[in-house]
Amino acid sequence: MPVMTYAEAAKLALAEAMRADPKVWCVGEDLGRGGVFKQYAGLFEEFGPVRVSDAPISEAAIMGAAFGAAMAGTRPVVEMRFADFALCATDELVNQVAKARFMFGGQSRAPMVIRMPMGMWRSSAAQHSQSLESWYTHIPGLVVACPATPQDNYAMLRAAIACDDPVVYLEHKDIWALSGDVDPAETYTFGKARVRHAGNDVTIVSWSPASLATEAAATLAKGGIGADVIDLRSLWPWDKTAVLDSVGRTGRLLVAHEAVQVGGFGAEIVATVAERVPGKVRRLGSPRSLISYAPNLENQLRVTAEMIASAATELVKGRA
Amino acid sequence: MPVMTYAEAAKLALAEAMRADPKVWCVGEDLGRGGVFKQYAGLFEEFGPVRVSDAPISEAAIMGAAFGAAMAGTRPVVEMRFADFALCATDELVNQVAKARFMFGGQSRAPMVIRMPMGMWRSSAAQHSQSLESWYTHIPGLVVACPATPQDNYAMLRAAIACDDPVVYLEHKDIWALSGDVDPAETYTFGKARVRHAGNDVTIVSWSPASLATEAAATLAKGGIGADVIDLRSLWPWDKTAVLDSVGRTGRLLVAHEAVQVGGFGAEIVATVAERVPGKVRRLGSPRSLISYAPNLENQLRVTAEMIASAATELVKGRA
Amino acid sequence: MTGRNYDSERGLALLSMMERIRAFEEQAELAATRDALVLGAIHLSIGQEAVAAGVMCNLRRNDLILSTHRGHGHTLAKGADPAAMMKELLGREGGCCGGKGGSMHIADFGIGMLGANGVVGANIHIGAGAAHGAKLLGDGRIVVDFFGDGAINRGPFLEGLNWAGVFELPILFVCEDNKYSASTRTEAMTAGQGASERARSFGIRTHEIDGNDVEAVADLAAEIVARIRESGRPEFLHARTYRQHGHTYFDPATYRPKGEAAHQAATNDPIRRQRDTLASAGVVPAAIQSTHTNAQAEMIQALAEATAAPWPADNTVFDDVQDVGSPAQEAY
Amino acid sequence: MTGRNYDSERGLALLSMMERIRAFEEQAELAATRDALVLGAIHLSIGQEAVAAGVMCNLRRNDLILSTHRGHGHTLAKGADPAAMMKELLGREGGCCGGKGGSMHIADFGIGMLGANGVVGANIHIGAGAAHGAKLLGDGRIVVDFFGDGAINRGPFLEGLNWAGVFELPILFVCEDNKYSASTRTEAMTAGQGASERARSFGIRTHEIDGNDVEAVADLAAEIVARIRESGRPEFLHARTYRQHGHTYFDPATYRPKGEAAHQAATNDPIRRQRDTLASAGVVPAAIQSTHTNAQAEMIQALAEATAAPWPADNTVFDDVQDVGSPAQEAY
Ligand SMILES: Cc1ncc(C[n+]2csc(CCOP(=O)(O)OP(=O)(O)O)c2C)c(N)n1
Ligand SMILES: Cc1ncc(C[n+]2csc(CCOP(=O)(O)OP(=O)(O)O)c2C)c(N)n1
Ligand SMILES: [Mg+2]
Ligand SMILES: [Mg+2]
Repeated sequence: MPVMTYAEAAKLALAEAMRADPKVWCVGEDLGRGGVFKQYAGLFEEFGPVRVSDAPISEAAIMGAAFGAAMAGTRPVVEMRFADFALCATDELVNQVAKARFMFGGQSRAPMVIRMPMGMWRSSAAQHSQSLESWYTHIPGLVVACPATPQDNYAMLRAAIACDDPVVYLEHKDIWALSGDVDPAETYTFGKARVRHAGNDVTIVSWSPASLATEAAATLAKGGIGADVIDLRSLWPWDKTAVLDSVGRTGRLLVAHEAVQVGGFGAEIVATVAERVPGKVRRLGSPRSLISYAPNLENQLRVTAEMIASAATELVKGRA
Repeated sequence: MPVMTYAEAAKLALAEAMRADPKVWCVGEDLGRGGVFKQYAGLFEEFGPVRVSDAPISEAAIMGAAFGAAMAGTRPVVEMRFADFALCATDELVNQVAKARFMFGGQSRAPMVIRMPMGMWRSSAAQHSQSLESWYTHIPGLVVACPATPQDNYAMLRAAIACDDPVVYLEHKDIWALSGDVDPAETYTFGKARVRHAGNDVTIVSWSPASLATEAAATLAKGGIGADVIDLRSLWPWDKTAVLDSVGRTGRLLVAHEAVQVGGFGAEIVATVAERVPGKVRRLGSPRSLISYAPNLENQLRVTAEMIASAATELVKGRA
Repeated sequence: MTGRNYDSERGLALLSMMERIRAFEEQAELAATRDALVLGAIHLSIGQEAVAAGVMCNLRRNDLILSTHRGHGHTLAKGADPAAMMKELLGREGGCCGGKGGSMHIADFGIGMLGANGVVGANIHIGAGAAHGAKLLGDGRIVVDFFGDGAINRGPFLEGLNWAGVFELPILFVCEDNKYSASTRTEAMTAGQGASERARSFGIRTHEIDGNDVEAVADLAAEIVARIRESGRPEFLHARTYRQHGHTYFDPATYRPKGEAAHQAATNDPIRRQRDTLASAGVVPAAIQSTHTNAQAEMIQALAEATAAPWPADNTVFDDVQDVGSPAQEAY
Repeated sequence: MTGRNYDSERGLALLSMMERIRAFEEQAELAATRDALVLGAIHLSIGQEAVAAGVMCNLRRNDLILSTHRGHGHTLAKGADPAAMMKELLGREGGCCGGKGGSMHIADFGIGMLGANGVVGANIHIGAGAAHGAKLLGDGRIVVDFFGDGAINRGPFLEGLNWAGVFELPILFVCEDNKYSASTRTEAMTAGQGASERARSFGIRTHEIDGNDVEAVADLAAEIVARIRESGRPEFLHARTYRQHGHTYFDPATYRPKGEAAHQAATNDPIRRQRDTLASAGVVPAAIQSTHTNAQAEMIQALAEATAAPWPADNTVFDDVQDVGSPAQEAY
């Protein structure tokens, strides 16, 4: 099975989709030179400037024009560069792209993939580090995807491009170089989670980067605690069945995510579970504070594998 | 005690603040003619075009310029006309206004009130009816206020204008004409809820329009069920103490809001309670769907007093 | 134009379209004020009909248009069914958006009308994108994108025009300048000379016209549309007109100089002017009059049909939100 | 300008400021590449120093400026302390933003520097607002707002210039045109003639200048700034310059035509040009050389101080987020 990075996997998925369907094209700043994270490297050479289109620094128009082109019958893949910059196109995404099909009584579709690299990497400060996935789960009309591995970035991007609904596609900036096996034959269905570690004592729900939860599960295993680690992969729709079944078994739920905890998607998961099944519930997210440039301050906002392991231990054994 | 409408109460608060402090001014489209909902009627006549400033149809600049003027030492009250149009200024609000003080290490402040009339009224369809309060609770740096009565729209707007932090101030479009007593002497502190109805069987948490929950409480009382109705008033900070104490007594929590339930602020409240105190929890919000123009479709997305009452009854007595 | 070889057939067709738009909106206004059947806001283009009629008569059925909250005229002129439109204004079954959009989101994709928009300016860059899509597909469609004078102060105006210029897209931007943005005189909130001067700064070929002279609009639009089909390049039309009614049907528009609207209606109404043009070109009064009578009859009928139509079926509420994760499967 | 009554004192001051900016950024680059002490991205203005030096020498301490991700030069020229700036680039205690912002958010409100911005174009309308605030307070401050050639394709350019024009605000917009937007030749993504032509379409008095001729920039800025203090009206300066280094310190900039950067450095470097100007004006070589030596010494010292500085105190992490609902009281 081919081994590739998270960035290469996305590139392969896009290249295959573009070969298969001439209506698929991508647009964003600097794509002709491979994109800021090289996740488009080589596509310009294969498909040329019309289908791998540079764009002016006009996020509102990148989103708005891609939407118009979608209504006209093409299937754009939109690059926002940083999830933070997508906030320059919120009206376009939320008031236009997400609502048009419905407002027009089903006369139109917006088959778009909106790629928004998200999350903290080292010292990028408050305007280049945000994780706003929960915002988009709150907007009817949008599908929300958070791939956490090369395999998923391949299969999920293929599924997103094939989808007739607009898909907010949140790649994590910290794992572009993460490498792993990619089976091009493996397909993906939105709303299906992946169990990354099996156990019966506690359910840990997470998403990109989900590796932290898996790390924590390994630590927990050493301590004799079996953790069921569920990587949701898509946040809307999300795999309620997998989560409810697991919590039904473990009676304990921990949701861990990088985003601010207040109003984060962890709240939705905990609330959904608490409404339906008995059990102990707990969230781990960022304090409601802003991300600093200085590493010692930045680190204080991170959710770490250690924190996940100790929170899970506390759920199982009670406070030490 | 003077009786006035929700709109008049806000007008009084703004007028008093402008009389007291020459640095306070307001800016938005059509303010010179009193604003779309007449919530500024008469201010132009008293304060003139410089302090009651019309604006071009430039939401990004209304927000951005007001922010610049705040950094330069003034205290702008920004009118976004509809919460939906504030999405044309999301970068300005979220990346700039909310983060500047922190990013610049405390060198600046953004003492701004950002008024965003929100919510459904009759047949305004998907682009003029949204309730996005949960989005802003997720953004560090912002204070989020949802006044539900004339009294609160007076006292809370005074407090918002006096606050040195940016306050997202969400008036509800459906209650501009709601009238009631206003005691100008009553002050307001962010994070303090108001108990609108007392009871020991079930806790109902809500916010603007909170009247639905109060109505439901009356119905419940007839059926012998005592409901503690808590109007949060501000969503960040929010009155955890009041809610946790009440649920500690009742053992049952129902959160009702107009916004889409998935990713709504009800999730945050239910999750916070479920993490801390035992009890039955339940949310009532809009289905994750879009708002129609046709009234029979629009109505299907509304949370009604009847729905609140029956959900509360179910929490107390179990399914009928 | 009213000379020997005057094309009275086109002249009558243009008048007829303006009469139909006028009659449609008069009926819509009655439905709102007399019958209280229009539940949301409607924005009337009474006095501005010449722009819609004059431009659209040069388009093909598969050409695309985009419009604003004031889009009834553009939609009708592109060929939409007035009964379906009226049903939409009343939020009824059979409305062109199934009752989900109302006046502000009126659309008819079957005739290339890609929708009115409730967000001022939002259709400008979206329209550029529609032209981008047409160019990518190489199917020969062109786009006409209508917006108001107030919209030129929103960012999408810059980003949309720049986009169309950079990618050389087959689109005609039409600024329908009726002097007002809601209750504000647009002039007072606009720096510089406005729409045309700004458009020129993007290197886009730009034209200005008396937007109440339907023949002049039609002639100029014919020339522009032909050139765009040929060159595939964007052009810009700044049409000066006047909004005779309030911003919405319930706006008394007291902010306007006294008598301004009455004077405009008396001296600069595009329908009156076209009637005079036809008369002085020797077209028989009966022919002129019948465009009015027919339009009235047609739109009275449209309103009657709409009034008789039922609400949309309750079970359509969750249709067309999305396929994946649809509320029909999981609403919470 | 290099004639009989040449002001060699100003000429040396301008050179000295450019040398300081260059030396600061060379040290910053060393800190990044040699020492790996700069943790985030930094964007160098090497080759563009004349714009910062030439404009800022005409401002008062309480005048306001706003800048972009490429803001070191503007900040230094406005009067910031290089050690505090270098500490900020290294994320250390004593940095002008307490280590919270880094290079992209460098700011010094004490000298009227209202911040660099990580969002391209965002400072344009914010700057107009700063001028709006100054006008409301009537305190005589003016604003100078710097942005790049790529920023003119974002909506805030239109909304900010229109705003300044409509409200007649005391602001000078400076487009520092270095020909590139990241790895893209801006020209290729810009319709029309660009910055100045667009600015004129807002009725704003607009000027174009060779941005690598520091004396010319200083002379023109002096005239403009004086007029703005007088009239309170906005003006626009389009300064043509060249980015000699990559977009970020780690960008090899292979997308540029071979030899372009080397040629620019050899023939059009603003510091070399000013050295020649001074020499041909008869200024003694020692005086010219000392501006270089002093700048080097000052910035080496600044980097040394920064390198020696500790991280910000851990307990500052929740400071200055907000007063009401601060994370220091409730983080969850
Ligand atoms: C972004 C945005 N801001 C404000 C509004 C409210 N609004 C609706 S129509 C209108 C006036 C628009 O003026 P213009 O563009 O000239 O179009 P006209 O109404 O004259 O046809 C305004 C301000 C809106 N719908 N969208
Ligand atoms: C809204 C937004 N889009 C994209 C970016 C990424 N970005 C940072 S700098 C830059 C190039 C800006 O070019 P220009 O305005 O000419 O300034 P220069 O870098 O040349 O000084 C880009 C695209 C950003 N920071 N913000
Ligand atoms: Mg208008
Ligand atoms: Mg540049």
